[in-house]
Amino acid sequence: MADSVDAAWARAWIVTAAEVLAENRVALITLDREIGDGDHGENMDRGFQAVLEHLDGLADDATPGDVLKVVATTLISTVGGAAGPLYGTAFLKAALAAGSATELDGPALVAALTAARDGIVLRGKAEPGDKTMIDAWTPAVDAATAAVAAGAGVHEILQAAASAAEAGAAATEPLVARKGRASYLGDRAIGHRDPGAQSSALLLRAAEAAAGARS
Amino acid sequence: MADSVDAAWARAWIVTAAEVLAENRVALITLDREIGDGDHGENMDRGFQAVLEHLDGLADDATPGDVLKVVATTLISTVGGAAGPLYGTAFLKAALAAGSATELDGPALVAALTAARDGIVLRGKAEPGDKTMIDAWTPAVDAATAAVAAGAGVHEILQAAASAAEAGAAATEPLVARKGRASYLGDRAIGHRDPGAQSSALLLRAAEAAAGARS
Amino acid sequence: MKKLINDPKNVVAEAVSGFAQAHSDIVRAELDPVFVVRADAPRSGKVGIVSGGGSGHEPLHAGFVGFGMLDAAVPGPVFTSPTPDPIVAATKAVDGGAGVLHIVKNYTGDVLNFETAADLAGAEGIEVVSVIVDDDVAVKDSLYTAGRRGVAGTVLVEKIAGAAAERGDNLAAVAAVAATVNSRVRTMGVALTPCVVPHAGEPSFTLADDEIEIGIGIHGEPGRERIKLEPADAIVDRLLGAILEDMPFEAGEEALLLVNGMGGTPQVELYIVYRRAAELLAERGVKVTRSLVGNFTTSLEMQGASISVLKLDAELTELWDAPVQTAALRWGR
Amino acid sequence: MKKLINDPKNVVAEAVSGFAQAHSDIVRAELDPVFVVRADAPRSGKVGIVSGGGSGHEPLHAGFVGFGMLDAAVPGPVFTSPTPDPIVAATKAVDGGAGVLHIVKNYTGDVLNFETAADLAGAEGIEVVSVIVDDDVAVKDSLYTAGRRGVAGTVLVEKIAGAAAERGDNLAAVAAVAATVNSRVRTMGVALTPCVVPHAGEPSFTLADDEIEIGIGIHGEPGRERIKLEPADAIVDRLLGAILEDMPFEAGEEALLLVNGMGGTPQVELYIVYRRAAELLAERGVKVTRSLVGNFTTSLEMQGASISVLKLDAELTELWDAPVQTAALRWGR
Ligand SMILES: Nc1ncnc2c1ncn2[C@@H]1O[C@H](COP(=O)(O)OP(=O)(O)O)[C@@H](O)[C@H]1O
Ligand SMILES: Nc1ncnc2c1ncn2[C@@H]1O[C@H](COP(=O)(O)OP(=O)(O)O)[C@@H](O)[C@H]1O
Ligand SMILES: [Mg+2]
Ligand SMILES: [Mg+2]
Ligand SMILES: [Mg+2]
Ligand SMILES: [Mg+2]
Repeated sequence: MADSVDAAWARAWIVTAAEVLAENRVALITLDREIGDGDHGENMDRGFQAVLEHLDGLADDATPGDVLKVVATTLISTVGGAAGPLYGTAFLKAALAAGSATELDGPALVAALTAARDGIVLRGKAEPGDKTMIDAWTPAVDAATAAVAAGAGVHEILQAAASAAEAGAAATEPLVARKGRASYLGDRAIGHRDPGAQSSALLLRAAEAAAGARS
Repeated sequence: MADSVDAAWARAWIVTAAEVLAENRVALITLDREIGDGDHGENMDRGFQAVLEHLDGLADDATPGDVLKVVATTLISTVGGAAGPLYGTAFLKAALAAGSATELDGPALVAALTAARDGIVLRGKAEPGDKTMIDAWTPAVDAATAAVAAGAGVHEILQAAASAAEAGAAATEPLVARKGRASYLGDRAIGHRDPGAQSSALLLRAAEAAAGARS
Repeated sequence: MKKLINDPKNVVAEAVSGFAQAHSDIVRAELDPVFVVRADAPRSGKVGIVSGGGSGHEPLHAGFVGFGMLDAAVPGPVFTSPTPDPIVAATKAVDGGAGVLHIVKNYTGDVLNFETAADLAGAEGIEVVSVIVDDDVAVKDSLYTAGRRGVAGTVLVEKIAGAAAERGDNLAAVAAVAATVNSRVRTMGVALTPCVVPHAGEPSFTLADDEIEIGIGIHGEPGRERIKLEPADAIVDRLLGAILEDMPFEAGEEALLLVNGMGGTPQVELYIVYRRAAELLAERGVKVTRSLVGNFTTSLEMQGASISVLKLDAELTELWDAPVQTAALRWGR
Repeated sequence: MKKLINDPKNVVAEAVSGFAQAHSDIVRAELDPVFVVRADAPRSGKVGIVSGGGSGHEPLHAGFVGFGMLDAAVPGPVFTSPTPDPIVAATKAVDGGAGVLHIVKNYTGDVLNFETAADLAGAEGIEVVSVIVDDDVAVKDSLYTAGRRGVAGTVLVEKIAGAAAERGDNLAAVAAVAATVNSRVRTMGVALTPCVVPHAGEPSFTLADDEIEIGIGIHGEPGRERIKLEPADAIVDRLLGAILEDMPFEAGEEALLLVNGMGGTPQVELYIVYRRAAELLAERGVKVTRSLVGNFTTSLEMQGASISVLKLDAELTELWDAPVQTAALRWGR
């Protein structure tokens, strides 16, 4: 078994993500209504439906980086809000990290995930514990880094990342927010999960599922 | 027993009426909310509270006609809406009918009630069955006329008038309205009592009570 | 009931006093009895125009006092016509010797109280003419009702009559213009939610979550017909259908289209209504040459809207375009 | 959810198209990507001004496009910042060679999307300067938050910067005026009821019958503090107290007082709020020389209001008084 992910995986990831986000549209809206403005599910669903259309336009020999770049530009031009530029930058940086490789092995995959996380920090200036999507991404990147160091394969790496992201999203619940709209709430944000951390966990679980389906 | 009503009765009537209307403020608002605009109880209460203040200013030797005239001008200048000019005209015409007499016997009392009803018709052009205050006043005047013809005294006359007005108000319930706001409702006014007919019945019952207390 | 008010009894007095302070360049307020009058009243030689009615329909009428529109407005208690006294006082305050026009919405209370006031002002030597506005096509058969109600079309009557008075028309001419506008404007409204009168404290009626009232008036009174919620375009088709049935247009005729919010309707919804109404009029060959969209004749916080169509001609268009400077309508100065 | 809409997905597109038709003398709309632009754009040699943000705050921003104010407005989906594409397109459409000012409310999404758009427009050779508006004193400690929000004070920034651009100031000067206004205006709001975002279909939060939210933003997000309903005067004292604590006045200083409705508030209530606010400012020795009362920066059908105070000087007053001709604000022409 080739221990790498390729363009087919990238496409499968995005198709799965679009499905999962459509299913979770209302759940994400509800989370965002509680501590934000109630549009996160709508924004993500609109964005990924648009990505699906643009994927069709990609050449057959598109690389994983090409796929990620289309995702980036489409999200930037269709999501809006805070999440649009943040996820857009994340996918753009991941695409740049992936470069023109046709396959990404474990280290390359972890480098792409790390670049994505760093892109979000670059734009949004959030730190871990600020109750944002970073609280899903940073544990995910840490877990992926540890997994690759332990010699794990790509599916295992993505499994570790997704599980860490899910735990990270759940761990935002007791936090007070210091970035984004929830920060206006002070203590009243306590007890609510951050919608962006939750959508990040869903995205990373979709990445894992796409790799699992292939292997 | 002098079979007539005097200025003391007129004052007692108005004081009682003010009390009764204050007690029925919410009930009249509710009736008016159902088929009108929900202000009738407020309007009547505001008007009669103002009348109470103006009564104090009357000379000790004021006639029943003087009392009714003060009621008329105060209602005109404080009630507003449809009921203000209609009740104002009613009391004004009654005052004119009472003239400068210090006492009103049975026939004079009936003449005053008739003048009041005619005043309302003159201004509002309503016919019996139009679902307005006329549906309380016309049976009241008819009953009073019959009572005086049968030789009844003033208390009995007012008793007959009040009971007929109450029956008349109740009888507005099945009607479709042809005057006032309730007329916009068409069939949807059916099943609701006309607020103005109800306040008219309350007013006439107060007149009876004021006469009863004296005799 | 949740409202930004103090004592419900003081709602009108406090609002009028705030209004007069906020717009002291245009109006001043008298508080006993309550009315709002142009800061420069009376204007010698100009026909004065007075309107009024229950409060709760703001900006109607006080928001339309100023150059080129009303000379005074008489606000009654919420949803209750004012008594004759303040109407007489306002009439005197604006009389510049050329007589005074009363613009009265067709409600029994308004008609009776303005009637008495006109008599009293007449007795004091002021010539008063009254024009009754009854633009609401929701009231179908005026033989068996108090007649059609005066609703949002009143704003158009006040603007155009105001322009005629401002250019120096005499009382008969100003009244004639007002009557012409009234004869050429039709309105029909819809409510999505009721409103709460401060002194009543409870909603004027109740509507289920999927119900709307077609043919609503402006006093929180129930409408003519209760139906299930429909898409905006279908509702507009109903409202405009009733208007055009009552006042047919020939292809090429010109119209002013007014989409009026009832007070609690987001502006996006008013423009969605406008869009469909304009589309439908275009389909019928009607040329919409003037437009007005916003909250002009409201029912407190009611959600809903009304559509008014005024059949224009060159004269009415010119008067519509004439400068106006009021708190709620302003252009040309 | 009861709204006068068709498909929730088309709310913004339909409303923008209705808006542009109703005000075709002032604006035109582009629909792909969506933005609203002055009918006479670009104006050669004039600094262009673009603002935008999520929809649902109407008349902000499209209602302020026109002579003496904005050159273009970019409405995103309801309560969601627009993406960079339409911002870039609007920026190009208004560039008359003198550069373009972006007026951006301080929300993460608005800031990030306008940032990207400014970069992209800059790459195409258009000089863009951005001014961030953050007038909301409800957000207390900006060290631990995304910073103060841009709320109703935005209208004042747009009007005054627009006047500076209209008189021919260069880009740096127009940006400096905008920044000055932002530094001198403070706002604080209250909500009595939540609002319902069309695509969400449910209220943004719930309030008991006797509860209000103090320090509300304009996106249906909960406020800072939930308290029991109080009389209007007491609420005004809270709101204005927070403003004056943050921006003290010396006796004799002049102010513009803006009472802004959140969309579903009856006008009488806004004037009751105005009355008390003006009274309190007078007690503090502040001279209210300019006023604005109405729905200018809304949250759909939310009931509530915000108070803004702008510390005026001769220069700002002159720019405020300069002619403006937009759908929602108009005087002097
Ligand atoms: N500065 C930031 N850094 C990282 N993530 C952020 C930041 N601000 C907001 N977010 C994320 O964005 C999410 C909200 O996205 P969304 O609801 O789509 O946008 P908006 O807040 O503009 O409505 C939050 O839940 C949070 O995870
Ligand atoms: N034309 C009329 N003739 C007689 N009574 C009328 C007429 N119009 C209305 N009324 C009476 O007035 C009552 C309503 O009074 P009120 O609620 O105070 O005034 P408004 O209808 O102006 O709100 C109705 O219930 C009816 O009895
Ligand atoms: Mg959001
Ligand atoms: Mg009534
Ligand atoms: Mg009434
Ligand atoms: Mg948003």
